[in-house]
Amino acid sequence: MSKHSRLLLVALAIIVIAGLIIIPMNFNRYGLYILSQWAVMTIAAMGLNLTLGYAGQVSLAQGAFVGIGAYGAAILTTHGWPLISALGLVIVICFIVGWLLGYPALRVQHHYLAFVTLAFSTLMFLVFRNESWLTNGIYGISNIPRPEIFGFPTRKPLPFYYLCLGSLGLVTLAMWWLIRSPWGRAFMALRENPIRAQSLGIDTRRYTLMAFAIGSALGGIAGVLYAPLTQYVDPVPFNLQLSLDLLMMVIVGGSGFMLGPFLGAMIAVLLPEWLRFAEGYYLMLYAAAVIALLIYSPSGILGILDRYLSSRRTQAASALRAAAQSKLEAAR
Amino acid sequence: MSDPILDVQNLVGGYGKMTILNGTTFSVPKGSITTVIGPNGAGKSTVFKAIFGLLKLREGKVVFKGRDVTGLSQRALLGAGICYIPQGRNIFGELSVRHNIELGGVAAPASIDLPARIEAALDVFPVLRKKADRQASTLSGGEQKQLEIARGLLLEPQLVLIDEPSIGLSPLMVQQTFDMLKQLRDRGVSVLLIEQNARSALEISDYGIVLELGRTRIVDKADRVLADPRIGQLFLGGAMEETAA
Amino acid sequence: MRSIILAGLCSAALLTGAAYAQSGAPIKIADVAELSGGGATVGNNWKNGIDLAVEEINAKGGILGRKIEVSHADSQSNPGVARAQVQKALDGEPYVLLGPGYSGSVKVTAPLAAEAGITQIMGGEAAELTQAGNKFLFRTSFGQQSSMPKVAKYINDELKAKSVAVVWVNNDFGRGGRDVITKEFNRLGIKVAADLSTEAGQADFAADVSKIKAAAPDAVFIYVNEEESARILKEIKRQGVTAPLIGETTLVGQKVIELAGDAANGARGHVGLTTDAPVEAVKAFRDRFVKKYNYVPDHNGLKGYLAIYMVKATTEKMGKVDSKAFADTLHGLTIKTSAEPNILMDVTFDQNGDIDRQGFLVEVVEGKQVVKQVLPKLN
Amino acid sequence: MSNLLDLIVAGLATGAIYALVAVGFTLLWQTSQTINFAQGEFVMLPAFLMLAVMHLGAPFWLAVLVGIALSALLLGLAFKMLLVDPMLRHGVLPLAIATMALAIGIKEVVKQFFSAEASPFPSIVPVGDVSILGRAISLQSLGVLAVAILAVVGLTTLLNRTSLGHQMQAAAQNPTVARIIGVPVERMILLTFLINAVLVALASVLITPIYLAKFSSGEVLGQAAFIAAIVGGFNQVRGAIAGGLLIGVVDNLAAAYVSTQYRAAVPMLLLILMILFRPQGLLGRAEERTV
Repeated sequence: MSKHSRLLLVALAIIVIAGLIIIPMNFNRYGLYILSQWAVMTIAAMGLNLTLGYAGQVSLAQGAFVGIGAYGAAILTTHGWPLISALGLVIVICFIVGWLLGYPALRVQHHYLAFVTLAFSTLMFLVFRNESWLTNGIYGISNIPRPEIFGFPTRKPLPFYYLCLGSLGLVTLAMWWLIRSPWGRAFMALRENPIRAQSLGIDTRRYTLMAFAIGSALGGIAGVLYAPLTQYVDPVPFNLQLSLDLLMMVIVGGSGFMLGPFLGAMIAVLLPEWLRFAEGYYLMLYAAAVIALLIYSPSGILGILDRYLSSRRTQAASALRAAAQSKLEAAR
Repeated sequence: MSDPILDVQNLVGGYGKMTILNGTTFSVPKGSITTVIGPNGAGKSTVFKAIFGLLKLREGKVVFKGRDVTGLSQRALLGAGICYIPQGRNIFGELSVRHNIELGGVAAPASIDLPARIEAALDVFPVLRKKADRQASTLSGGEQKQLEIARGLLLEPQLVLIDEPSIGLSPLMVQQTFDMLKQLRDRGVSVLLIEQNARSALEISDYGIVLELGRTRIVDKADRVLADPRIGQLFLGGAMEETAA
Repeated sequence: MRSIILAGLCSAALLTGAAYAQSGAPIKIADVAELSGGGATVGNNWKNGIDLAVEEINAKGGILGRKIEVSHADSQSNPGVARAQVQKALDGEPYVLLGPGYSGSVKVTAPLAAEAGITQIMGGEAAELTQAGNKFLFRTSFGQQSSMPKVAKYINDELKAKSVAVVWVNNDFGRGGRDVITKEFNRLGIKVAADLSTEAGQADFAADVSKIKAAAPDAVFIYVNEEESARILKEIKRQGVTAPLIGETTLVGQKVIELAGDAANGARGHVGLTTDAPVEAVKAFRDRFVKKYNYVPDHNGLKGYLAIYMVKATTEKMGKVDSKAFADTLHGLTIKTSAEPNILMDVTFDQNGDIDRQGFLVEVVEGKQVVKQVLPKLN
Repeated sequence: MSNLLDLIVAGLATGAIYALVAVGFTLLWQTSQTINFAQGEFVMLPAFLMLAVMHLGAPFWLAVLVGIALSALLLGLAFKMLLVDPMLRHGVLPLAIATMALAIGIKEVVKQFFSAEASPFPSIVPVGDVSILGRAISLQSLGVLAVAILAVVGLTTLLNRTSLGHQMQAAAQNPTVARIIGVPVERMILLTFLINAVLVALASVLITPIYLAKFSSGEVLGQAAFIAAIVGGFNQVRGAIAGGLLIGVVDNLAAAYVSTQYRAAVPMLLLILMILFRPQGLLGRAEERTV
């Protein structure tokens, strides 16, 4: 990428971030709530993007991890724990469970792994629903407090939105660092060609488990934010459908692209809201839009961009080649 | 080289943006065994795919018996008298041996007496007859290759494209396979062969074609190709001198 | 379609600063319901009931001379989405908020409406909803805390059952009913012989019924949705369980009879709100509904219909459109059919927002709902 | 003991429904690596098409025939040409996601243009029970079981005994080689889509009298069939049948002897064990890894 276009990209990023901070200031509560939801779902989708997009493992359990996070936060904060310690515990739990769930991934691959995680999702839903002593069962847990961050209460929608946005920012930075680290390169090698990765001396077992565990922990973080966002947690939102929705976000955004989850979550969370003008038909339009997008670009939204950029690059390259050729001929 | 059965003219094509064939041109004389050799990535298998309509060509023409067959469907090519036996194992493991052979007759015109031909094929390959009702996946590697050949010959093609038949076979099996190719030639069938084991292939061949980077470098009598000092160089991975072309 | 455009125009007018309280402008009511997802049948009945009532009222000139306009939003049967939609609705400052129907979604949205000071008329039946001291929340039907004791009393007094098998659907509706009635059984000294949770959408009840059979109870209490009611009734008949079957609206409704056929005969239940009620006004409502939508509504259709007439009666009682005074006026209000025929049955609202209305004990006899006993309104 | 027998018989009847839906599922997977998350909706839709035709005044038998034809057209031909073909080359996942969106779309269309209410559906099998070994068994269940068995026998005969079936298998096992020997692979794939469409329509006719015509009735069914297909072996028609029957029976036994609250967990545990210890499924064969 040329220096010029990199500068352009940084400028664009700054504009978008500033926009996300400033514009919502005069949003109503609904707008802030939806944007907060977007931020939370983006974090969860980023976790899945790591497991799927970078390490190449299909997981249908991400929704269950969001559930574990949400229940962890709900149970602990209603018992007086601060949200931050709940977050710590949830990350540890999700990391460990994700690691363990990754073990079948070592034994079986491809779609079979998706099936194992699908079963896990269903089992977690049943636990959330049936273990009333812990989760209050189908009634759910209400009156979940919103936290105070450095003495600032986030009870009101705007501060809470900033909490979600800030968390998203931190997670994004961490992910950016991770992907550029040797770990990230190992993950990618794993996706491209596991056998080759192994022959290059990458411990595929450890990295597969690691990708799973980190991805799951991110799902947990999203859940920890989800609980105080809705201030009510019940089992239904964490059924298999959420895992499927998150998978859709990653694919629709463009799996394996750093920014894919941002756009995917936008499609899944914001697009239905934008389509509400169509009243009874809005979900129909939504389904049609997703199908049309995937037919047009099976590699997701960023796939379109990628295609465009690479065709620009080849055009530029062939222009260069042509120029060089004519120079060469002129020299003769 | 008069009376070619197949003419390949200036083929250009590849996968995606990658170009493999860069103007490949050669012809195959009727009733001969012609072996294509060349280093890895020279485009040998790709040429076969191009001839058999499995590769979208950007330029060039494939002429079979004087008729332009470029880009025809596989069914049409089979009907015209070409058969293609690709590299590796290409049987349907979950079907029985007999059913695998039968599938070779899918493209047959109604006038052909298929059951008789299948019986004839089983006569040629006694191993296959013995195991006709077993699942094809239970055959040994050599038997699977025989099955493929039997299946390919069911329509009595005039030109057989066969890609690396000796891979993974015991020396004895390789010898049997080559003998069979010779028998085919003796019956007037033309054979276009790709072989990694260039020396033994050229020994049974009438003609040799050397490909490099998707271009035809040498087309000559097999014994002369075999004697060409540049060949050894080629297989060591070195490029031929520009003047060689 | 026209109402969408009108709603759009109306909100556009709002944005440009036109005063909405201006008399003659339409009264804006917001509805958030389960229009898709697991509760779509509930939500769509509720919505159709509302639309029918609004059409009737507007045809007669509206409330206090002002037309009503209802906007419907879909909660996707998900509490998180319900919260967003209620937030959106409240940001638009509606006169009254209607819905949702799922108790979980009510629980997560009720604090928002209360904070905004907007009255919420909802369809949830969980006992606890009206017991949290929320001054803005109203029911449209009996809460489980008032219907279940009646069922328990009937089982105890009339059937003299000493042991009961309880079958319930494992969602907030079924679980809520099961918890309240189990408590009642304990109080009355009735043993719960089998406690069977079932799944929404369950097709095969063989295992559940065989457990009932093994427990040999004096009576079976069934609290699942209509379609599953029909399936379990068939299985009960097939396995030859002869104990009396008792339930609620969802066991003895016309839909269940239609689906279960013979197997529904003998089922009894307490019915608070049903289109099969032996009340002329209800039958007339049912006919109007069928004419407009081409199907027979369940009790959720009635709830939505009544919600609008609650708004009408309360507003007319106040004599003005005043969202701040609305909840206060509705508390303790009795709406009589003599004053508002389309309230269908006399009804009184208490200080918690719970309702008091006539109820029925019915039995299915030869494919027809027969009222065995009328449970009078308390006050 | 008689109780156990009852449970097994009832489980088989429900399992036959799952099996019927799972068969088409595995067919699509085999020939075109399509994981159809809308399979449950595919079963739900034909019933509504038939109801719509009956609304126009057609007799039931005609409605069924028209419904099957429409199903072949919409869920077979159009599904393949408009959705599967453009996406097939891009791997399993985007297509699977697209079928998820399709499932939402179908449900919404039915809800919006028909009704959110459950409607009864006429039964082609007489309603009632017969007594077998002293147990009353519903004729509908028997009908489903019979048709499921017939469908499987028919399909296996087609696949294993006819040249057309061999060609279909060839196209599924190795499309490139099949093409090379002259099998019209595209036509074979289309044929499996049509067979799936007819199977789901058939399932719809049989199941809807029991499940009722309702926009959401495909959800439970689709998931159960999906699990059945995996347990039975994703690449075997016979496996799908065995998996369906097994899930039906296990579900009932779990509810009776484990816990009604956790009944849904038992098939899942079965699934996990199966994948860990026999990943090719009950009757499946290990797929050759291509690395």
